[in-house]
Amino acid sequence: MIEFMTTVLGFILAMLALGLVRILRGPGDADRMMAAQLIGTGGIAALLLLGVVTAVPATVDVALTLALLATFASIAFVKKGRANAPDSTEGA
Amino acid sequence: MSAAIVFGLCGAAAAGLGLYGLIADPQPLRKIVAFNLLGSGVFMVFGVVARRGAASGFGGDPVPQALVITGVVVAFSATALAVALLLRLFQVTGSATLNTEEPAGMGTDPADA
Amino acid sequence: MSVAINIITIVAITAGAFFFLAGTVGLLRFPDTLTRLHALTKADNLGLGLVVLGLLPQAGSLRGGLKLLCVWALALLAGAMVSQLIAREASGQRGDSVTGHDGPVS
Amino acid sequence: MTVALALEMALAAVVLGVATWTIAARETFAAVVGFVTYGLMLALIWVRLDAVDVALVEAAIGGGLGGVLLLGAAARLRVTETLAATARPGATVRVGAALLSATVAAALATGVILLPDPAPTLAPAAAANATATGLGNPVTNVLMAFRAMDTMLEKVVLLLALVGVWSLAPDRLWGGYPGPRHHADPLGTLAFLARLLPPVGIVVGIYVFWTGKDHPGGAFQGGTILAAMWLLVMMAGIADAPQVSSRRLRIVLIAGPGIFLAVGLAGLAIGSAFLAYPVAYAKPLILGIEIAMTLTIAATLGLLVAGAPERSARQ
Repeated sequence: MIEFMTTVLGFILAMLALGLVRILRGPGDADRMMAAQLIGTGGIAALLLLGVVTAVPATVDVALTLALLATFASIAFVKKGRANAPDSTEGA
Repeated sequence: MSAAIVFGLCGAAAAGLGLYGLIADPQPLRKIVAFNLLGSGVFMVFGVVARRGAASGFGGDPVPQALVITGVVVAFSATALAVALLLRLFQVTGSATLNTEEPAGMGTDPADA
Repeated sequence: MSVAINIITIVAITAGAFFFLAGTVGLLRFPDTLTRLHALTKADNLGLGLVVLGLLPQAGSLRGGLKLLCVWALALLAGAMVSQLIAREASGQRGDSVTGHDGPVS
Repeated sequence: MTVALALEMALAAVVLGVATWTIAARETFAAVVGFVTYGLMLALIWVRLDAVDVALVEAAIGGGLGGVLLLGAAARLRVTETLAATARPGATVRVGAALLSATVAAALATGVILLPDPAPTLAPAAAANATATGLGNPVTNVLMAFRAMDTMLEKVVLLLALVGVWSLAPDRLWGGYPGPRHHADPLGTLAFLARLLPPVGIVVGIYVFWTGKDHPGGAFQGGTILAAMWLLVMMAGIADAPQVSSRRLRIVLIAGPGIFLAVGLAGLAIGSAFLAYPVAYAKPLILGIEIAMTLTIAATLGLLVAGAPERSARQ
């Protein structure tokens, strides 16, 4: 079972590496944020599997933190779009 | 044991990359990111030292781990201060370069507008 | 009994990995931003969900299982919201406009 | 074992790939997105290194607050990017920088390979003295008892950084509200998320803090999660950041280091040394300090990300 999970973990890592290509290529910021979002979710899955593989149950807490905070970058991205809008009430 | 070595080498490489970016990149924000990269590489080397010190039923030596946590906190506060400085520089001069030959808008304060 | 449980784990996690594959391939190969987003949400919801489902029998304790479910629920909630926000951003709409279909969808 | 080693090498390769992208990317925004994913991947490495406490910090800072801080700055500075890109240093500087970085990396790598075997460790000492505090998490023991001075000074550094950020406000705006006022549709998706997520996040934050006495977690990790929830509420425009001159805010900001210092001085008066806890009360004292510190950390980190005052107090 451990071997199986390690293999799946490696597979998900490979998927994350492929997702990085989208960050590389863009073309838009939205595409890059989406890739980051996928890498966040994949990272959560990888952490959960890693917790079982390395027999460290507290890893679930790291996954929980990541699930809660991984979206913050995307939220900051959306707010930034707002700051550049002409009808915006904020910005420098 | 070899696992620790792999991540140690990874940390060394990340520190090198960060140092290069810190020197070679002209944009201050990129320098800040590169500085964080440099720091994280050093922290990784610390993590390897901690991992190798596993004993007494602990997965790693808790002292370097605690030092890394303290280090991350301090690095974050330094980053926040640097970003705030940069944003203020941008507000005052309208640009964000460290190039001193650019007096545009000096003395006035567009932030007050 | 444990064989059956292990088979459930293997099937669910393999299916989850498949959805990560599908999501990644979609993210790379689909022609424009919104279709890529469509692919991404499959990996977000089903990929992680199936991995969590597969890990549940291995959780060992009720507490561990509940935490796993919490991780999935949080990722689902935040992922759904953020996908919507990114989609608005990408389609050029301002995210704040009050449209008919706005609001709690999930 | 070979499967595990292959996995570790793959993980290291992916992390290095992201790191290279962060440095090589043309656009700053793209580089910062790369850095956020780098933080996420780093959490995996820390778990693999059996340092779950550090993994929690990395997930909360690298993946969460750091991303918000840097992405926000990248968006606001975007107009300056084309101008700054022309100031690229010459080939000599870049080759020199590459040589220097390669040397430093090689020196670090040599150091890693030549680490003494068996490795020196303080783990047995930490294990032997764990009974004195009654806490089961060795990292919390080190942070709160064995090297409590470091932790106290680190909180002072956080506070000084915040004072530094505030001092960047123009005179006219001193004591005003930090950062821009965020507006969002009160019925929109972001506001909905900002109403739904914080109650869950606050529970998770308190849980991470509380579990830190015996399992990985602690005041800093919990405080960071609380800070993120506060920022979410601010970014959604549901609540404004407090005025920098607010007295209540300032009491919260100094509560952590203040109580820490008071307990430390009491240790000097009653016990044997500065920051020496009486063994019978060690656990409640440490928990009391940690509760105050969690609140202080949440407030400080939230305000550090919110930035310098940009709106006057009268507004």
